[in-house]
Amino acid sequence: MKLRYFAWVRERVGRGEEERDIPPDVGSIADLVAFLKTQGEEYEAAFENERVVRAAIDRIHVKPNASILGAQEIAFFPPMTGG
Amino acid sequence: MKLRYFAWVRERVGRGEEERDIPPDVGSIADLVAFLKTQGEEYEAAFENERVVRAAIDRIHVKPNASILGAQEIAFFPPMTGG
Amino acid sequence: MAVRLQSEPFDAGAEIARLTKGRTDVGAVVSFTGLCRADGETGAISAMTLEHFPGMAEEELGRLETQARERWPLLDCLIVHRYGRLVPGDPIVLVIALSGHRQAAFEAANFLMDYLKTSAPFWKNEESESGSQWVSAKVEDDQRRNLW
Amino acid sequence: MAVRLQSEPFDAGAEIARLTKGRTDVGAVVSFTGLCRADGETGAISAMTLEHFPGMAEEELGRLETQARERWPLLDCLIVHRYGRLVPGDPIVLVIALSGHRQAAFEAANFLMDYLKTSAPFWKNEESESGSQWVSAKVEDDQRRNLW
Repeated sequence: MKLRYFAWVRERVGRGEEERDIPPDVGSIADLVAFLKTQGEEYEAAFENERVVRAAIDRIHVKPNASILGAQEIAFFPPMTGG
Repeated sequence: MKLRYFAWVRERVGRGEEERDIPPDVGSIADLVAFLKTQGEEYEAAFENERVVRAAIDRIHVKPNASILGAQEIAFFPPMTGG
Repeated sequence: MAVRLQSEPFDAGAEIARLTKGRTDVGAVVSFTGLCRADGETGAISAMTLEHFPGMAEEELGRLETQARERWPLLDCLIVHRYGRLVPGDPIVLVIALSGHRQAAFEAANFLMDYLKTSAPFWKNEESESGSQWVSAKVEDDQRRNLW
Repeated sequence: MAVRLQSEPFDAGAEIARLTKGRTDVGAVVSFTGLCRADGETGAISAMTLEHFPGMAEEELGRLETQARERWPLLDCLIVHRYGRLVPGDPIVLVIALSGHRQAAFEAANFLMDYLKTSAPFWKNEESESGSQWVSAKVEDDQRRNLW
């Protein structure tokens, strides 16, 4: 699975993207966040306040309960501040 | 008193402006309209539907009951259609 | 006061550039440009002539600008209105509002257009194949104005 | 679809002129320009860097444009958003909406800005004397978006 990170989520994780094997029991965005938080303190820091971090599956905004089945790329980022 | 007319009010009256002596008992815009309607059929035509015609005293919009005491210039025109 | 009446066309982009040049306090610029449409108020038109009340037009637009500046924290504001004969595609009116944050600029520009439509002394006479005709005021314009 | 992402500045006036050129069906053009303010969200700033999610940013802005065209009778529409490092006074974002009558253009431009603020994947990092800091999303922006 390709994972991407932006803004301060990227800074805390320490990279902009990575390829990572995801265990088969990880079914939703929330599951994926919980799994990543077991992968090192950089992920713990990035997802410290889980509810703040937004996610997109294949470049479409999704909620934490969205299924990641069939996803090519999942992105995590803070609330948007453009415009 | 200087009177000015714009748009179709001007076309019906047949002139853009005129100087006219106003009898002393003409106190309001409504009185002035009533007086002008006695001054010829061009005025009758212009003020045929009195409520449609708007007025300004010294370049400020006023209502029909506004006093014309001390006015330098009174203008009559249709509802505005600029912008 | 930044109100201009002119028969010449205006350049919306040049006005926006001039108003923002050298400033670092402006966060939002909203511009409205009104154009002459071939599908006019009285039907298909070939031209229109804007009559105005010189003196009162400037003063009334100035009063509207003052009201807008009292209601919203505007950093600057411009109203340009043309008069004379125009053809379809020609710009008629330009309103620009500058503010720190976007909502004030949007609302002030919208307010100025709604008020201008019903209180600035301009009258449109449209030309078509069947002659020329004065445009009637629209009830919706009065209604929109009364929403503010 | 008329959505552009670029690091270069844009010229609001040139875009308005290009979009209206040769047309006689456009009655109203509303443009919104968002600029970098010296008084930033995190205090006095010397510069800011806009990070974006390439690919998703274009797609998300395209989805917003589609929504706007479905809700209002727009004759044309343009969204330009910059990324990279900007200094106070620099333009950040441009939205232009064209319609027959003014209210559709005002509302569509306002809608696009409100939605863009909360759903387009851009993030501002502001630089000041004390270092650099990510801008926090504003609760008011979510509230404004939910009004539509």
